[in-house]
Amino acid sequence: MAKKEYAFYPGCSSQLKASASNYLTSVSSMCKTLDVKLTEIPDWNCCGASIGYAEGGELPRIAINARNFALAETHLPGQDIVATCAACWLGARESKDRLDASSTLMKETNEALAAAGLHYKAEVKIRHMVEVLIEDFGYDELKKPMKKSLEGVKFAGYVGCQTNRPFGIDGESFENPKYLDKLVETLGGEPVEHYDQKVTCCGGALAFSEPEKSQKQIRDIVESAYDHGAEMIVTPCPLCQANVEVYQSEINKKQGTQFNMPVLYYSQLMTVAYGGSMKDAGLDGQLIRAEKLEVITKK
Amino acid sequence: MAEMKTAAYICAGCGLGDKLDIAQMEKIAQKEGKMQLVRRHDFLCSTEGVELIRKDIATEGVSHVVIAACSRRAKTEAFDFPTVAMSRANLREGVIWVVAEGEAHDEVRQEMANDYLRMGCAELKKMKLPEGNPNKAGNKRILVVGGGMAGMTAALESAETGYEVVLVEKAGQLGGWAARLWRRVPFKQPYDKPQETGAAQLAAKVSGHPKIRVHLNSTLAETSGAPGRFKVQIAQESGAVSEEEVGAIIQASGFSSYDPARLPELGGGLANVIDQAGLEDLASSANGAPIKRSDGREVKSVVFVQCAGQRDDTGTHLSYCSGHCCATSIKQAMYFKDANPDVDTVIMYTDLRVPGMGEDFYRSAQEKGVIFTKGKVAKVESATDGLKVNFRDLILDEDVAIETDLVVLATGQVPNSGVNIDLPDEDEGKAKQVSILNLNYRQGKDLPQLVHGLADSHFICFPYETRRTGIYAAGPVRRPMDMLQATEDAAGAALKAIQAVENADAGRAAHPRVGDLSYPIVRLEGCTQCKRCTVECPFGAIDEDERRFPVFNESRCRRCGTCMGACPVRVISFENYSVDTVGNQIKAVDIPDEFSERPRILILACENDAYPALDMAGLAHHVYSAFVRAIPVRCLGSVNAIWITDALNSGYDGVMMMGCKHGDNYQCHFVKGSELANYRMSKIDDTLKQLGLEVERVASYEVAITDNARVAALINDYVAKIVEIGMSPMKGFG
Amino acid sequence: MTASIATSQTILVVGGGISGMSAALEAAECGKQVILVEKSPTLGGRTALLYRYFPKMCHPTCGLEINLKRLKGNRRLRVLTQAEVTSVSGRSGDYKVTLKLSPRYVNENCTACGECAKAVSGQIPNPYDYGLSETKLAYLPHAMAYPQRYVLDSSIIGTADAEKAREACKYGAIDLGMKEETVEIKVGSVIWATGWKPYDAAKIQPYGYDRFANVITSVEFERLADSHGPTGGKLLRPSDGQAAKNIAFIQCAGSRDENHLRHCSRICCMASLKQTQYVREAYGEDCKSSVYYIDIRAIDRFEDFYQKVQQDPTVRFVKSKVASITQNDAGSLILHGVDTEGYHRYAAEHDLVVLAIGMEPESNGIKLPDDMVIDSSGFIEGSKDGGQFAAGAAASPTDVNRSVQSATAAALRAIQVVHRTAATETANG
Amino acid sequence: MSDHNSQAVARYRNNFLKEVEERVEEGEWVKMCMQCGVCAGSCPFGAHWQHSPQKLFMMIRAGKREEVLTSDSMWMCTSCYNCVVRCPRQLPITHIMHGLASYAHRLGIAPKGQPTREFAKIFWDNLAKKGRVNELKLTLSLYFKDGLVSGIKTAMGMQSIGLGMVKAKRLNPMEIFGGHGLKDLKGFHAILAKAREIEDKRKGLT
Repeated sequence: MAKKEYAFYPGCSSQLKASASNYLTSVSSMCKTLDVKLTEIPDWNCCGASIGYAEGGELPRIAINARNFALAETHLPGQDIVATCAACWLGARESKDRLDASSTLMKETNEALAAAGLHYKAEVKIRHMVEVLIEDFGYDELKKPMKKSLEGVKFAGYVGCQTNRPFGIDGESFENPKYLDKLVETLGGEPVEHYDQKVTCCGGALAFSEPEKSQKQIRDIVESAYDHGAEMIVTPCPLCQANVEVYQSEINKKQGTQFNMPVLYYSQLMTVAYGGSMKDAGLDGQLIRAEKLEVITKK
Repeated sequence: MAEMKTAAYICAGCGLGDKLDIAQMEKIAQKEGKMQLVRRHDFLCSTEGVELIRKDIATEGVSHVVIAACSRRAKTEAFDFPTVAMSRANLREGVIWVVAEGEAHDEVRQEMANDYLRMGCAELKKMKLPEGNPNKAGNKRILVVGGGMAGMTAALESAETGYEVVLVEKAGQLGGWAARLWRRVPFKQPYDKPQETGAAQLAAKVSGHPKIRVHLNSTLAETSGAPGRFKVQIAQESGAVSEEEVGAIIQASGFSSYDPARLPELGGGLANVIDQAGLEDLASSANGAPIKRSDGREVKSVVFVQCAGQRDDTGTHLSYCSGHCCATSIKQAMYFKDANPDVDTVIMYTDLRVPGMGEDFYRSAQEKGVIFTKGKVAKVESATDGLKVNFRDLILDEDVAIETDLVVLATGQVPNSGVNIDLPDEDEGKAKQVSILNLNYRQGKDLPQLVHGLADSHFICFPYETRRTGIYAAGPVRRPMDMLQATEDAAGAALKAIQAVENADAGRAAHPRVGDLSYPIVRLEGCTQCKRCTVECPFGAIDEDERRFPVFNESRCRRCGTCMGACPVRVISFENYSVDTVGNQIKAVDIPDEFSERPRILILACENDAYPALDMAGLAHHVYSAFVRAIPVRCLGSVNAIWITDALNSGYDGVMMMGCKHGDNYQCHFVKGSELANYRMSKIDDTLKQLGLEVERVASYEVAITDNARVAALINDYVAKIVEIGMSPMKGFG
Repeated sequence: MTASIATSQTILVVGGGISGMSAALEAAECGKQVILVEKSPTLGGRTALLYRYFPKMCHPTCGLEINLKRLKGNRRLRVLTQAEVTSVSGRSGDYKVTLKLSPRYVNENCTACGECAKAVSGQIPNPYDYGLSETKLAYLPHAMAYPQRYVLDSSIIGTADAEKAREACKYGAIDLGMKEETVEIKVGSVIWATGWKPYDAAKIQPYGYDRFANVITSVEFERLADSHGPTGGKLLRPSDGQAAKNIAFIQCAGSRDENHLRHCSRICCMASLKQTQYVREAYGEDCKSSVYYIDIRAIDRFEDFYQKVQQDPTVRFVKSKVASITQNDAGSLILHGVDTEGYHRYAAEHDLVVLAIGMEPESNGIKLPDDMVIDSSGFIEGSKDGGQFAAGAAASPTDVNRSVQSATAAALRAIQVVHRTAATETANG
Repeated sequence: MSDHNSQAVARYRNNFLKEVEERVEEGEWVKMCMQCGVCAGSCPFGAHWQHSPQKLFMMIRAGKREEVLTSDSMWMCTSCYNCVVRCPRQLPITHIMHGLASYAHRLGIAPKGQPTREFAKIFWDNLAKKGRVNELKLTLSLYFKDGLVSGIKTAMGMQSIGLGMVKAKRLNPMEIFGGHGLKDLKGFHAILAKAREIEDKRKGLT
């Protein structure tokens, strides 16, 4: 297969030494194996995330997203923008859809961009890394570079919200998306069946402002993973990953639970299956160690 | 008429030959059945088998045929011999599929089959091939009563199909309610705004149509006759009366709007509280400009109160929903919004009822900014500049009072259905009711009403089923409806009217025994003028002459046989269905003696529901007792008491009557048949006692067509009960 | 069959459900030549699969019996089953219609004795029970099937069962060599009475129809209630055969929803109200029906029925579109949502959930003639040239009563077309 | 900026609905709600707030301006989009909630001290400053938003997590001295300022 090239939009959390830096690490390893070239959009900015609404307003949020699009169009012409962060992808895609739907908004946005000498032409496509994997490769193709099987490891595929709603990946259902389960299966792992918190919101956006309420969400997500026999949770979203992993100790402390459920990115699983080291897979970045995967990397 | 030649054909296929002694049956057909020709065939419904019969008819002059094979409901295409009288002995669904398997049952199974063959032969001998009503009536013009949307449409559709039409309209012009509307609800996509009604164009088309004659300012002073030969006296406002002859009638007399004055709590009677019709008037005067109240002030806010005086469960107002009012209020709110988007329009509803594509119209109104509030209005009262509406917002769960310039009450449709003939004559209200049709029928002046004054059909599958043959209701007089449905309804009614005139012309029955050429024949010399037939006919087909003898109007008759069942002196019959055709079957059954322990139970089953249920019990191989002998009847209403007494006298041990559900939700397709039968049978107890018989020996059941399993259980339970009571003491006396 | 039997005076009715049968019969009873084509092996359509009709609670098969009797007695009406229209060309009054006739593998000799079904062992999900039961590869569609003749499912061809079926038939009724045929006929007018299909419930993801055994559709519930159905008329839940005594009815399942069907399907409110009475009939006071609704659309005099059901203490109404369903270990279902009348949050447990499934035009997915005008939901308005009409649920979501009304009106309009044609033909010579 | 605030709103009139349509993000959808309640039942934080989206929409139509804009409820939105994908009228409910919250915030009548309101502001300020989010500063400013003492307490409480993150190289203590930022920060700020200016003008929020 020929090399595939994309304009990469890593997002704030996937920067070096940021909360999802291990995501970035594993994505890089995975892409290397798949012969995918990710070129960072030069001087990209934050998507505004959904929580930016109160202060940000509508047009400023759209405009900063359009800035990224304009930069990609200028510097990486013809390449699709690929985001790894669910929130970045959603924020960007929503902005794009809104711009496509309204000529007024398009006009206003370009007026704002002009302040920085930029112009958005509405050519670029916005995609999530998972879409790239499924649509541009497909499960069979993703299986080919496998060196190790994740056999014997049970994963709860926690899809969460923002890769799933409102757009969804590959036309899958909002209530029971299967792409994570299929990926796990592709890699030889075992997806747990009937995991009923698959698309539950982790409350991530409100983790700081409403900690108790969002920790209740996390508790349900982790508890159900245990109930269904999962050994690890796998997710496509850095916000979900951070929340579900980070707050387990907090919940244990407050509620006397004994949660110790590793939460991983799909890209980490793939890196391991593709024969990557613990470091390649960013497993050293886990707060809760994914020991069973570490064992596989050493096989 | 050619000489009668009888033939019996016994099929040995479908396992009949394996389970039954066909040779024995051939003898029975010959010796007991007295069949002039008896043939057996291993596959009677095959091309070859059918050809055999055809040949006998053609070359042997066979005029009467017994088919002893499967049920009369099966293989109808094969056994289709229109030129001969035919009976069917049901050996398959009625015998071998329901009698228990095994040798132990061979004898009773054979007895049962033999009896059905005997019955088939016995029936056949009393049958004649129906030749059609000799009193054919050939007027094919169609009278339409009412010149509103439904009436005009019915007239035009009939005329466009090639039939002449007479249209009678009470008012001085055509158009009815439709002409009063500013705009109508859209009939099809896009559902974005109110549409021109088209009433004036339609009226012009109707008035100018060469096949339509319009009588304005006119009502019907009298309607007499029957399909194909109605005579109507048309009275003009001026007093002049003219006569028209027509073949069928479409009653599209429309509705009146429920009077808002009866709703004082909703502000009925206050200034600026109007009904939907009132708003149409305001909108028409505004002619597209902002709507003004009657006091000339421009309306800046309006509240629509849905279900005003409708869906009332207190018994004070209309209990039903008029169906169109939600969409009408939406349309009317658009009148305001389209003229001035700043007008505040609130629609207060409890259930917003815009089914089908109406949902799009609802969305369009929302897009225009019409506010929809699920709320219940408690009181509308006068306020400084307008009105105050006190209501409970059911979503916000609070009581609110708002001020508004105008209140529109969505009151309901009250059908213009004339006189409720089911009310007793002494009823005060009845005297005030003004007849629409002024029928001179024995049973009353107007169409019977179903409920709420609506002249609707009682049947889900047959919306144009009418209890007055040749007279069809269309539009809101039949059922509350909107304009689109009324135009559809009018087209449907026009078709039924066309069928009615064609049927009358051909001397055949209308629905549900459509095409039936038999008709009631009465031997007046035996009649005792008891009037039961004239009173009980569900279709008002029988009038009385001055000597109180019944006058049969064959083209009004639906051939159910209720009159035949009612007649105490048995003077009414049909060529192929009579007291004798059934009586003969009953008598043909071989009754074992008292000591045989083999009771005989007669089943009289409604041919539309109970008999198919018995058939389907066979199809599903539900086993039931071989002691029963089932005879299909046109309707339980046609069951004459003599059949019961004859059966008991001749030694039957019990009689099961199986008919349709009666009561409010009756399922009898001849309206009252099963109810009448039930009533008549309640009187038979005395007869039983006189005969010294237990009352259980005659039992009535409501059986639905789906009761295949249940019907088998009913039979088995009943047979068990009869065995318990013991054999009839009447055996051997008959 | 040859083209010669049909002429420009013939009316073609497409679809043998209640609307098609009614349109065909009404036209034939006016003396017109009619051809009625039906895609499946039997007439009767969806109404034959209903247990009862609202609001009378009478049985659909009762009307079907009458209609079949009308049909058997009418020589002007010709029925073709397993026949589909593949193309229509020409113009009003002069159409050429191509029909595809699928093989039944059973000819007119069939006596419906049932020996072939006894002989074969292979089974398929019974389409006449919406797959809730199995039927043999040789089967009679249902007890009221017309023609009353068995059918071989095409998957039997080439299997040992096919031979077994053939051998079991003493009447030479089984003809394994039957082939698909194409015929062309000439007709004056066409009535499309193609009816409706239940919306694909699996697409309404939050309700988990594809995940939870005890979430079923309203049409499936009809089969459960029917004594001819898979449970012999008992209301048992599919997962474990336990009595379903606490049933949720979810209205607007697919209807009034921009994500699914944009229209209101009209019948579903009344259907659910009716079905609450099945529950009551089965269990007396010892049951509970909960109707989750947005608006109860018991239009015109159906309101009487609504009021009657409201009086029933076993039935309660919740103004709420259910948000989602989860399943507990016992296989029962928890409905989550908010009653918007006054705002009450609930997580209500039920034995069985019945989705009042929306009506989608059956013609969605089949190719209609180019000349046809279709609305945004796929309902047929008619042809531009005025020679083709829609009747019943093909034209708009309708109940049986209104379907028949619509079919009767369509029959008249088709008659007008052939009359006009006759007039022109006479005038021309 | 808000003569709207001083105007009395008549009940069940168009004025507040119109105000929302003109000034609230996706506000023109509010009138399309048919009160089915699926949003109310779909919200993961549903149990925690007083007014469900559908109820807020009805309140808007009923002209309950004060109650709507001072409500705490729309601040509970987690942006999970459950309501959006289930809404039978396809209302962008998440955005309307955000829009209402933002509008109330701009008018200065949103509930004071509402934690999400404060977080949202801090978040935006953080990203606006450098064009990217500085996670450490974001966290710290959150902890210290209620003052030094409570901040230290919270920070101490979360210390183990923080340390864990640092060890896992997922939090950089050095970010306090700068961290990620845009090269063309000037341009970025110019875009933001211009966008804000255009929007305020369009919505009459100057």
